[in-house]
Amino acid sequence: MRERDLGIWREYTWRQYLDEVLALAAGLEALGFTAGEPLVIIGDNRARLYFAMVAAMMLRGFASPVYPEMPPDELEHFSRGGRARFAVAEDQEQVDKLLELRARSGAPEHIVYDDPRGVAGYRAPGLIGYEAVAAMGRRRLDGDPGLAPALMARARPEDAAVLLHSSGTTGQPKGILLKHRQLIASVGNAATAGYFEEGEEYVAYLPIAWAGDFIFSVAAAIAMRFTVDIPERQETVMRNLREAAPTLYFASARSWDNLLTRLQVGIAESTPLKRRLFDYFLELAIDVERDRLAGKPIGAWRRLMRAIGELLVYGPTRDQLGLSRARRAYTAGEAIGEDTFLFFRALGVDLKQFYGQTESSALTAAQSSDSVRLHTVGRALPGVEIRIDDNGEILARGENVFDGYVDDPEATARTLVDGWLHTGDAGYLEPDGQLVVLGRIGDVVHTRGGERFIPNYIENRIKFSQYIRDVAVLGAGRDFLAAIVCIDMEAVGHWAQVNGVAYSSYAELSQKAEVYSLVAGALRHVNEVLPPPLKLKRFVNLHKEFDPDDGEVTRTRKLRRNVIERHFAQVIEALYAGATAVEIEAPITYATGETGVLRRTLSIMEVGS
Amino acid sequence: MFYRLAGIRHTRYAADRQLWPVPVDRAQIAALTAFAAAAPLLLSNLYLGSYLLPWIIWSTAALGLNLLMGWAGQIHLGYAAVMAIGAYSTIHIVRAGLPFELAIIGGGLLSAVIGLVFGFAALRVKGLYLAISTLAMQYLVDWIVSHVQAISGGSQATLQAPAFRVLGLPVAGDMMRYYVALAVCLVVTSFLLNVGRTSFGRALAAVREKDFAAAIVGVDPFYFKLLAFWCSSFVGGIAGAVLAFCYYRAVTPEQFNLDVSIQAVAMVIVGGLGSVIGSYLGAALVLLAPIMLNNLVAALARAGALPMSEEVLSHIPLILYGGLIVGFLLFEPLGLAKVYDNLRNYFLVWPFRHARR
Amino acid sequence: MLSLGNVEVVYDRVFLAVKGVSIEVSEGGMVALLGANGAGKSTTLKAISGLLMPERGEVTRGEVRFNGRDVAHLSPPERVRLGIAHVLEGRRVFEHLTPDENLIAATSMHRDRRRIAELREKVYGYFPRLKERLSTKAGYLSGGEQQMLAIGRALMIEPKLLMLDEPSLGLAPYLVDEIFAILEQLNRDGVGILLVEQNAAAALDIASDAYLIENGRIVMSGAAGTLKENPDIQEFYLGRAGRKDYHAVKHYRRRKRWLA
Amino acid sequence: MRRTLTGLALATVLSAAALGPAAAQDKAPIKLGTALDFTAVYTFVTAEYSQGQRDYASLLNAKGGIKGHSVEIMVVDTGNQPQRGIEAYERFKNEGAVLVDFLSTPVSRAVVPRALADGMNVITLFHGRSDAADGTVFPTIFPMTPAYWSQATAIVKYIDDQEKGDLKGKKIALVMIDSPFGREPLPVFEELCKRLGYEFSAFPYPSPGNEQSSAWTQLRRFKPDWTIIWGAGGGQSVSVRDAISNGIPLDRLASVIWLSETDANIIGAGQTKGILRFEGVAYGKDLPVIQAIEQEVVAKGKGAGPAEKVGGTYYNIGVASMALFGEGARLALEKEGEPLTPAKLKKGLESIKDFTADGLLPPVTITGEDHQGGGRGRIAAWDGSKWVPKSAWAPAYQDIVWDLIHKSAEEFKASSK
Repeated sequence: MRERDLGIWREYTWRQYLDEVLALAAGLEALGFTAGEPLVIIGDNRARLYFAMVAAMMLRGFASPVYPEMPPDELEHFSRGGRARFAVAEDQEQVDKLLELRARSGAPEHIVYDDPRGVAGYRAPGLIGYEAVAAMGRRRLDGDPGLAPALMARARPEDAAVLLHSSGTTGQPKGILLKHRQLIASVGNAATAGYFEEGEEYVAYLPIAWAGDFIFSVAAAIAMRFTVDIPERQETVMRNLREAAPTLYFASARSWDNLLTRLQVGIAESTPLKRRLFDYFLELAIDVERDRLAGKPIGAWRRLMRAIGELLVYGPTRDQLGLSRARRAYTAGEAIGEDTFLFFRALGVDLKQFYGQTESSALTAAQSSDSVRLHTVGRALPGVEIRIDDNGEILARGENVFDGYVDDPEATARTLVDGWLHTGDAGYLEPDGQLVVLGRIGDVVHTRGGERFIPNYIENRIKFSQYIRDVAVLGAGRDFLAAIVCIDMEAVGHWAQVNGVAYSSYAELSQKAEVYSLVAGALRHVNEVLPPPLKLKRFVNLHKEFDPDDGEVTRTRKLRRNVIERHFAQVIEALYAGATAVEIEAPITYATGETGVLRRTLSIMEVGS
Repeated sequence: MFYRLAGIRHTRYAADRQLWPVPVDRAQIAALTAFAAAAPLLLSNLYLGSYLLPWIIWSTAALGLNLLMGWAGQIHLGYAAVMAIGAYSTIHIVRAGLPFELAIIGGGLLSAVIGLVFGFAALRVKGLYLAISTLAMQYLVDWIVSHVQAISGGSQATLQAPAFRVLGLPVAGDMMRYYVALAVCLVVTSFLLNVGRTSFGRALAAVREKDFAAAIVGVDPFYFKLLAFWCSSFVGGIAGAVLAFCYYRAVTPEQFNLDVSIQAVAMVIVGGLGSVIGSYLGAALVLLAPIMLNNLVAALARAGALPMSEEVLSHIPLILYGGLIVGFLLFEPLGLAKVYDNLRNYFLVWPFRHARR
Repeated sequence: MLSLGNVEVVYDRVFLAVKGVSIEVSEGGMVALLGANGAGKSTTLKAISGLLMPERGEVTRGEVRFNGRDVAHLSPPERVRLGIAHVLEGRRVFEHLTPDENLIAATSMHRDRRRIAELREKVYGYFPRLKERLSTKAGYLSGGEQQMLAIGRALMIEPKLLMLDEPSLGLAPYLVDEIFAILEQLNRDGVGILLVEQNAAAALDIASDAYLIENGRIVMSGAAGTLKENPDIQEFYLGRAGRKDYHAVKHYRRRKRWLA
Repeated sequence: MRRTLTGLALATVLSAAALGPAAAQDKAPIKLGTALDFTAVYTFVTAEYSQGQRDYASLLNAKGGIKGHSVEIMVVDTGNQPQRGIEAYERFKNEGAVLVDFLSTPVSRAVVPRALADGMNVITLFHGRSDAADGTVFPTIFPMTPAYWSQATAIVKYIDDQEKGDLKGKKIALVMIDSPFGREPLPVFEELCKRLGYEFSAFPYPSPGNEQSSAWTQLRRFKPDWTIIWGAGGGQSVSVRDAISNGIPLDRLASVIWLSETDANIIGAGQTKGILRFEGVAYGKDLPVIQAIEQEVVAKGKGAGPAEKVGGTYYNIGVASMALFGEGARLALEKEGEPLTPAKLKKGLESIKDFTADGLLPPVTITGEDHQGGGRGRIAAWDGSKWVPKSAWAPAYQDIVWDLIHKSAEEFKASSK
């Protein structure tokens, strides 16, 4: 494991890793941590937080990772209603939050902090530095030679390993407790199918509370002996990614989209020669890739040009992104845009999708290198069974499926029937066993005219435009479809610059008439493929992006429609009332956690044709 | 396009300061070194003896001067005199019977000592005054060399470089001379490459940027300026000796006159202050461009493209050469090293335009 | 009066310093440009005054208009003649000249000696302290006096727009007050002011509008009062003046969203 | 009459070249390399010198070359920089040159060690190392004409003749540039001083010679009977001007070879009447060879430079250099056979005997020991429009010169060990 700290990569060998974990485990035990207990872990990706996760498991407890930017209210829910006695915090900010939580609920009793800056002077009971705990543990280990092997032998396959949470698009996130057995099965299935190899290099930058990060950075990393590189800070991920040059790279569909947008903006402002070369060779590569996926033959000339492009464009670009060594690149979580997918594959990144839920330890089905098809997510992994029930819902069964939601037998009963996990996704299986995912079952809605549609599907199409970062499609029970659009600051900003549109902030830029036309164009493009009753008619550009702090999206950036409908009720009314502008008062949460209300006038525009 | 930076990371701060973290740069250096080592096999004697050999020797000299001008921020208009001291004293020491290896060190030391004496006198003053003081050194050494026959070699004022051996091998023929010069050049180059990474180099930079600010952080500017003079003169002396033994094989005062000093300064400025690669590029431009332009114009003239008299014809390269230098400096005031750097940056950020923040 | 449209500045051909910066200063307006170290504030000012060249910078995109005229391709002296005065960061007075000589040095474009005398008197009117130190070498003046001299020197060219780069840097609070009071006075007398400051509280007090620049991009703009009320601005730039003591400075890693 | 004269001249030239027109052009050309300084220090002489060389080569080629071989002169500018001279030298060597010429003391000096090692013939007419006259130590260096030491003795000989062989008590002053070139004749004057009993004093002026007034003021106090000026290029006219203003009679002022009609005209052709100089090659157009060039080359528009320069001092020196080379090459081909190599050319040059190029040169005889060609020269005076010989071609005090040559050559030999 390598952690980038103050400009250099600090390395931990497996031996040091073990020592750290043992020391921490011994220390935590001395503090009273017992089997079956949760250890709340809050912060960014840091080596010590990972050590803490493993230490909890070693003591037969389980880790409960939490998003670092989560406000105390949500935190309370994530720490099992405030019943977790132990917590590990990254820094002062998180410590403060936990102390606030404790003032409210009495727990956690013990707060272990990693970064002592600002915290060292605190006199709260039960607050203790990571180093102090580890030192305590080391003393114990030194005093008792049998302790280390005993600790190592303690954990059982049936023990809970980690408490993760569903994303909670519709309500409170539900707690999902995964056991060692399930995690190992999941990783093992993927390994058998060739998705991981031993000794991969992986960059741990996803939020630690997301199943994806846990599976890759901890479960697979330990099982398959990955080298895990931890970036310095969230802001430096891209740069650190390039330094680390992982062999295995996993990112959400949105991240790939963002990466593509950044690339496109970067190329758009590059020198004409570089730009032309890039455009020419990329178009070529996308053509080649498309034909290859469709099984068409690739001629010698195109092969040659592809090789030249590799030298001139693809190789250097992958290098700039830090993906030059990435033998395996994955995306999951939601459907990735076809353009984005093709683009990166054309660039020579062997990007593949997999499909899974936290409930199934993240890995259910996956594309394999030899049979990547654009609209499927691949076949079921070995050891996993998939079938489609009569409602068109995807069901999955296997060793990797969890045993039920925490403290929610009702939901468990709905989700787990005879060992089959009801994913809540609609889909079908192709004749060759490839799974096609259509969207959330519950997402299928109808217009007033009875026209059936899946907002998420249309939204994904709209988001192919580099200018649109987020969009919410409305229309359930209405006469027509409308959209609330969040522009992409970087791409639209660059576009504005090139086209001489002056602006000085996101809010101002979003309301420019030129930007409205730009967005309308993007929407019209999508309208071309939509049936007439489902064509988008009107839209509004929002003055800000959807933000998890404001509750409009989940921490994994999935839309929370009910929140959006509540926050922007005035906007939605205006959209359907035919107004050309709307004055809104939207609630807002500042970085400090303070809330306020913003008053703004937003224009509304017809998409037109 | 050529630069692949992914996967370059450092696990220790020391590693962060390594010379060439980028694999392409390392490969480039390795290729150049390999080429330099194999040059006698690859190049005809003409190119080896009349281009490559003087180029590496002058690069060595330019590096020495650059240490003083680029790193320590001092000016020196008498660098040819320093080289002359090294050349003459080495020849005299070899004639006295000492081995070449010792003699060249002796020549370097003598240059360094005399350079230091002038440094002492000169460093009481700064900037333009320093330029004039070093100019005085040039005139003084010129005068002494050409008037003291014991130094300059009798009434013909020409001193043959005696036959010599290095490490027991007789140095005869272009190839051996080339290797001797190359070895010296490599040693000096690696010294200068590492200067920037040492406390010495940082002290010099501090003195260059603001000498009183340097004093405030405990760097004695006077001491470090002198040290810079000392080192620079030592390198200059050695380069002078190599020039005399390996290239001219005979020394006359004209080989080290003021013109030569100016040429050395031009090499450093055109190449780029404080840059190792700049010293090489500067030496190449100042030394080789006139020759190449000359040959180019001569070739054109032979092909009948330039119907004019020999006298006019021979001035065309001069005009081109002047234009070239002015052009380069207008285009890139920080010298050829910066041109190289720009080019490198262009490819470093490929296919983008800007470096990522 | 001054309008920057999508200005992009690149240093050394590859280092992008500011991108898409648009700023408006109205006739006689007082605008503050806020931002952290290295955000691109000084670069923006230099793009306006034309001082990028010596630092190998270049305006690669966008336009700089002054009174409707594109000045992006004019030399710094030409821009000064149009009435753009730039007071550099760190008080670059001519140390070996007296304050008086410093002022006169800025009048090379004037032919009219009487006018020069008038201007000088006017400057001394704003800065009576300078008159007291008339014959001392400028290098021996105190930091505050040097700053005043630097502003006074800029005033000698009768600017329509006065740009100041961190005038409060390293000065005692009472001197900052004094200088800011003079700036307000100048503004009332009709000089447009573009003020770059880290001392956001002081700047927002006297400015009518403000822009916030971060990582080379404008992230927020609006009336100074509105910005001052914004909790994010308070958190990151105003330090919650008065609410927290220094013992409570938090080591938080905060995402900045700049909602306005 | 005139017609017969030119006819005769042509005949001699042609016989010297010993050619048959039919045999021309089908044999490999003989290549020479001249790397000259057109742009820096030697600009005063180079253009005319090179013009003379190339015009003579054109003449040879027009008449069928040397035993059927055409002559090709490669011309390159060195800017008086040794490294460029070395580059040119190596290039010439690669191109197969049999002889090279630099007309520059520093460049020649830098190339000499290489040329000796390579066995390449270098001609150094009227300049370069005086001790190179010793063909045993400098086997491939060919001054072929009186070098500086012989020029010094020739001038003193003329003075001695004018003073009827009695120089006792007479004062001779030397005003010279303070450089190795200027100091080179000092041992000769001092040695002759001992023999002839005159009083001698030297007055150096600093290089490059634009400012000499202090030397001349001191010289006036010395009250010399004869004054010798030793410089080159721009410094020469300054010397003459200062001499005039210090009241030195010009018919008692003698110069080293580098004083030409150009210098006289700069100061004023009339004002400089009477001034003396050493001459190793005849001046003017009234020479058969020059006539032949006028007819066969210049008149046919093949001249290498402005026609008015033909017959000038330095032009004729250029012609003389090629005439000597042509004679040497002819002898080499006759005696040693084809093809012409540097080594054969060396032998050919060393076989030149009493060659005058029809009055252009004093009789030149070069041997394996004597590369100076006998050291004959004469003194000429400027009459306001041309140089008029004042003495006959003759060697002077060659014993002294050769003592010095041997001594210096020994030093050289020792030094390269």
